[in-house]
Amino acid sequence: MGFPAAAPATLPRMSTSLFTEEHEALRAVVRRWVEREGAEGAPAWERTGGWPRDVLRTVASQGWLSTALAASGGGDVLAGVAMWEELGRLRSAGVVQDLLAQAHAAALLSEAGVPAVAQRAHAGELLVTLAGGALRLRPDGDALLLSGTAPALANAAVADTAVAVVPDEQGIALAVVDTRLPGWHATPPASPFGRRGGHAADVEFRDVRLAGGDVVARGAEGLALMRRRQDRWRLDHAAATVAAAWLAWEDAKAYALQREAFGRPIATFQVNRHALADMAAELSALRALVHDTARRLTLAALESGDTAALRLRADRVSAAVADRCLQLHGGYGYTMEFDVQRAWRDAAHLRVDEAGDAALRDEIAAGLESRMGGGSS
Amino acid sequence: MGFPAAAPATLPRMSTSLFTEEHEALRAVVRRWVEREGAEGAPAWERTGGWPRDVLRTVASQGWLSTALAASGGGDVLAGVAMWEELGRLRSAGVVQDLLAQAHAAALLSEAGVPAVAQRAHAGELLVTLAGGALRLRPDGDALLLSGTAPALANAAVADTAVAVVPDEQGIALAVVDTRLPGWHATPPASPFGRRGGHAADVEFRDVRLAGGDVVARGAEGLALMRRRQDRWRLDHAAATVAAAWLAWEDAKAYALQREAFGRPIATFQVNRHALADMAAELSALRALVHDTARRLTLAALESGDTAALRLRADRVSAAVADRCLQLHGGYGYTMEFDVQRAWRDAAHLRVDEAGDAALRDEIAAGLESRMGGGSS
Amino acid sequence: MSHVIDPPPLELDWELYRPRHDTLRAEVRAWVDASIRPHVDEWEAQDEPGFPRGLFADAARAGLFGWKVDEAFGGNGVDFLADCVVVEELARGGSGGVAAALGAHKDLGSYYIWRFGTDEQRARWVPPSMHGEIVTALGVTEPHAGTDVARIRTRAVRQPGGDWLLNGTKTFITNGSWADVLVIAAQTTEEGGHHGMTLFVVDKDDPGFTSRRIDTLGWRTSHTGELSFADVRLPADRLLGGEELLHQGFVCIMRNFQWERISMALAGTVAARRVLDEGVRLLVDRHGRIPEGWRWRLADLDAEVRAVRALTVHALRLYLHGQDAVREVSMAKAKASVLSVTVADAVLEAHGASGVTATPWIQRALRDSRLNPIGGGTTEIMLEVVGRTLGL
Amino acid sequence: MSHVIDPPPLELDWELYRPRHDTLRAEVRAWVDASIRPHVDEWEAQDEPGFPRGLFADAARAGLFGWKVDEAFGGNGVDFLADCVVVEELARGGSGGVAAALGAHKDLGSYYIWRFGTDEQRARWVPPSMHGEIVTALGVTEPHAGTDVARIRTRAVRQPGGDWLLNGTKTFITNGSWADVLVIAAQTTEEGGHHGMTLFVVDKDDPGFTSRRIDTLGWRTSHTGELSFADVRLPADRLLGGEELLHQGFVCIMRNFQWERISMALAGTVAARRVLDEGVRLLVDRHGRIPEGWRWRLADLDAEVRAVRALTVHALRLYLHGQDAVREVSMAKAKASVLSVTVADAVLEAHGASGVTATPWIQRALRDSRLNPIGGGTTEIMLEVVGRTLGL
Repeated sequence: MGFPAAAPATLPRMSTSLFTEEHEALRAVVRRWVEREGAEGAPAWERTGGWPRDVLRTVASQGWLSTALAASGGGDVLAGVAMWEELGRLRSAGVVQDLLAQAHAAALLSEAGVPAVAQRAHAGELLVTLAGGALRLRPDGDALLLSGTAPALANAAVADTAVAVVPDEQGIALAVVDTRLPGWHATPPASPFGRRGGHAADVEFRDVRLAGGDVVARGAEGLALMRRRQDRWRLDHAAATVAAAWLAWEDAKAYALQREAFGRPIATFQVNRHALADMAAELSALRALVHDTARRLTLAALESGDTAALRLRADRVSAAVADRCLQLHGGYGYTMEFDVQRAWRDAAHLRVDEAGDAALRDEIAAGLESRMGGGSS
Repeated sequence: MGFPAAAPATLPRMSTSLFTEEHEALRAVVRRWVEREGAEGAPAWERTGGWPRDVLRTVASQGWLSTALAASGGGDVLAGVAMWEELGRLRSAGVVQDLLAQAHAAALLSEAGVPAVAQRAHAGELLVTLAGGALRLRPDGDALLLSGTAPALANAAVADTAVAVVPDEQGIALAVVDTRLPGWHATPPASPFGRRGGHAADVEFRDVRLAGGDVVARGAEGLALMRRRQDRWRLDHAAATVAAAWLAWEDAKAYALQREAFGRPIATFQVNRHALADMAAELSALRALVHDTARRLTLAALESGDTAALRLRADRVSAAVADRCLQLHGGYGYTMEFDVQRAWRDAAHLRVDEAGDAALRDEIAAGLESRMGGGSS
Repeated sequence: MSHVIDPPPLELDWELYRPRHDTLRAEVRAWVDASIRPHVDEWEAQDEPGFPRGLFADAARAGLFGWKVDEAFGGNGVDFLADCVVVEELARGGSGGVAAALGAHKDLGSYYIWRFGTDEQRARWVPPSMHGEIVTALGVTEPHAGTDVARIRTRAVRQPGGDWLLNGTKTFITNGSWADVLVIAAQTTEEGGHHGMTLFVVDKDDPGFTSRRIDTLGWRTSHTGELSFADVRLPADRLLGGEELLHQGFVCIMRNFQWERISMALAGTVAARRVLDEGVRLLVDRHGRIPEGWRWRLADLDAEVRAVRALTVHALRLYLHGQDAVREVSMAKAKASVLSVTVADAVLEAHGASGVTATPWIQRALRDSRLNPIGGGTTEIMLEVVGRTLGL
Repeated sequence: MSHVIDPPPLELDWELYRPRHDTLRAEVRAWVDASIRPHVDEWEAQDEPGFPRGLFADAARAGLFGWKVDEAFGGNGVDFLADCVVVEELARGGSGGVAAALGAHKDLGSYYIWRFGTDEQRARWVPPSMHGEIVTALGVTEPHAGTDVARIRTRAVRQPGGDWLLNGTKTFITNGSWADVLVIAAQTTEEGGHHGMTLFVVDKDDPGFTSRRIDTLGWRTSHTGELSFADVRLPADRLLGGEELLHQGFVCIMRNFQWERISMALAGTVAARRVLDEGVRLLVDRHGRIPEGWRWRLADLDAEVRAVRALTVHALRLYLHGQDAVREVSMAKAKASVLSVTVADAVLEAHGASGVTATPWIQRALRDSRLNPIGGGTTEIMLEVVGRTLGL
């Protein structure tokens, strides 16, 4: 039982000039699909073993995953933002995070020059996980052995293919791994706080035997690919996360307008009114930053720290908003029957997830230092 | 022009059992004096070159400074707390911080076995500053040369005597310095943010020549004296600081009850009501912590980190309260004609003053680590 | 209200706890460590989360229930500070669900009967409650009346012959879906509101009474229930406190609020301290010391926990002295509740990815504590109460 | 209101500033760096803080004033983005007092005459304003009516013969105590309120007009004035906008609010960014890098400054597009104002003891920014406005 939103489930238009009509048309299509799947479907996936494979096929068949490609490969940063702003409303960070990983892993495969695998990933035929962690590759005769662990990888529990991200001398090696190979071990989380509808897992590679051709990028090239990909991924992540927080806000507002205490709607109490107004301001600011970052990404004008700051603030503000929205629901916010509990768990989960605020903050601080012409990095 | 407080200027009684009737009688005497001096006098000292010497003589003649002594020397922790809770209402951190320094420097002199000097300090005949900083003592024939700098010392601009706190091999040496000696240089702050009615100064010792007998404590004994003194000082500081914040709160409450906007007192707007309630809760908590810490100090039951945590929170909460109180005053809070601007400047000043939050936090964290049986210190 | 039991004011020293309380604390802690702590993960991981019903009897044998009740009625003799010890040690036990279930039984259901019931009612229901033979609950909150107690719609209408006919719905009732005996608030006048509310005792087997369990974010082992009363017929002796307390239900509820809120503040500060300590332990274990960024954050939290704890003990002291403590209790409840969430949230974050995927205890600490700023009067309501006592 | 000038909506690209604005920015920055920045400490340290009155003419020559006014009236031709550049560079200049004084002249006093005045009034007062020959101010706020504009009590009563007699008091009027020409809001009907307010032009030499300077926490070089009008007789041609705008004063004030608030948000975000950068520079200079605890704190602030800046530019964009931007402008004003204080507070703390005893610029940054959440509509009022636009 989700509390029905009183307002139409649309994000406000942010400007007349950043998105084209094609972008808005895409947004509308995605929105219709999300309204069908999101309202009823996605929350149920938490209780049914995770999102079903046909979700991936639908998303892929629309070509949506390809927005994550570089412009030269037919991708579109702004289309991606518009799309993730709608997919973020699926009411399930589990599926959203998995789809984000799929889109960006597929794009990475394209850029690393593995068109055949990439195409199947874009088509939704292969489910891909991107495996960053404490990994190493060592030669074994003609072959290579991949070993190490990588925690909390999206899609990993049921992935067909992994792209292993392995530090090498000059940068990063990327290796394509078939998960049917011996030595691949994926363990779903014993106790997931949020992302419950997803297929994340901890992965261990126990001397997985690869051929030299499975390594599709190396060194500085691999590092550059990963860095560019990380910027895009963080942008899309922020677009989706902020959209999820807006949805929680819309729900809370609708609830506060109809729930009465002491004879009047609780939305009319000034403290609640200001809380809703303040959250709207925070989310509007974040969304403006998402769009600004997107624009600068298209112009290749990003600076160090930009996407780290975006992700840090997106995750933290979203978590704070979800928490305040839960409070606005009173006792009902504490039941599993309302959506806000999931928004709260998902947002808290994302905040402490793989990225890690400490690492993000360090990246931002290094950016500040370098702007001021000093610093350690 | 201070806005007249509507409520009687009394702190609420915290319990029936911690303070004795003697303590309460002392509190009442101090309160009467503060109400005479504080309402009109103290704020004016900001514009008249700082608090006048007869303030010290009055305070000293009442024996109030002696509360800071150890119990064995006739001091009384709880009397000190009761007294500083009233002196904190002097509406001028400048004089309050100077008097705190005087009381604790005098007590330190007593404990270091310099009764003659200590007695004159307790009597208000000598104004004393306690000089901690980057100092060193080196022998020069039979004499000792004191050199180095010590920033932002209470009383230093007009002090008669300094107690220099100098690291030595086994701990700390304490040296009594007559400020008429050659080599003593005190520079009042060029631009004081708060504490404007006080006599703080940066001090430089340029090879001040001391006799061996001027060094009144050394090594582990000096360190132990300083540590014990620091706990007492922080406690009294917190008592005074929290009291100043309560006074700012009382002023803001009185203002909010009479100031109207949109046809009703601004105190009746829920956001303001909750802000005042929340501040009252924060200050009540702090005051309870002051009393709890005082009690444990009398029982010699303090643990590492206790007074650091008290001071950290007292300074931070007081600054936050002063800021919110200023906001409640609207445009009038921004004029120099209302007391809240001084409370705001003083509180911000104390927060970043000599103690330094970073050092306090580190002391607290070390305490946490040692409780958990690990850590670096 | 001659038979109503109000806690007597105590002449206390500044130090509240006595050596006997330290002894009790050690005993309760040992019981909690043996009987609750090792099982909680498993109890929560079940499809239908919950703890064995026999735990009520175990807890009774361990002496957890009787500290506000005379020995003649199965209690341990009245000692509110001993009750505080139990509250604190249950909070330290790391399961909000178990603490809530045992607490709702000892502080609400059975305690209402003890405090407001007639001697006959006490004799009938208090001893088995004290022995953990029956499970009790209190039903006040309704779907459309949370903090706003006066607006409940459940009604009891006196029938010819003296029986009452009870109709209505209750929700968020701890123990509600498996209690044997429930104290239920109902309107008993046409006008309703503050002056027309009465408390009744309902037996789970009374015809017309049904309940369902509500699935909740935290407190997952407690049986939070939605209750329905459809023409439940109650004999006259189910009117709690008898005719003397007819229409006095609101006053009774308000009288008990302070203790409930003190309990929540005590529990909140103890939980916050424990979670913070565990966070320190985790970081020291991992890194040898608290890493830099966390040093600042945890130092700030430590200072705040100290202050809020001092406020809570202060409120308790005033209350036990028999002084008006509404302001301080409401302050402590507000501050301790939010702080318990803040601390759990920070320590979850300190765990990093393993916190949100593989560390049930810290997840539970956060989920359980999240009820604190909602239950027993939201933080917003607490600030309203504080504001009122300040003349705002 | 045929002669009233409303800013025309612009068809803009996503990028707002054009190369010509970059050129202007460099020029204004150079002027600020030469004519303001080196002198501010000294200007503030005087017994009677203030800057030389000649700065208005200097600023005029540097082209700061004319960007919302036609060239025929001494302006530079209307270019709101150029005006934004001026606002931002003044904010970057590190003196809230100077920025406020120049701003109140260019955005309030003279701009009201330009925007709402008759051609005759424009011709009389706008060119000398643009040339910095006269100093202007706007007087709306009164001791008992701050944000609550409709409740002002200053009254103007039409006399036989057509003159007006003005009586009342204004306070917190930037430039008020040394302005030559002041636009003053007064009630002109018995009922007062929204529909009975009119704007008048007052000359400092009008008999019955007096002013005193108010000493303020920050903005110390601006001449903040309290104004008194005792039977000040105004000829009919002092009615701003003529008979057409009689009783329309409230609407005029509301029309100009959005631009005022956008300016404050632009200034607040620019000041926050600059102060944050200086804080980083300080720490890097002292320690070679940002020390650990500060890394977290400044990273969080950096991310917040980015977000609030993006919101502010978004609000500006909507406004310049001619769209309804009340919500976004109010959000930006609220967030940027508080953030500017938060950042200055943190960077003051980063300085340690020398910050509070010997570093005027950071002290000024904090004192000056502290007005932002109060002036131009408090943060509380901004949230009220936002709430209203959200249907709350």
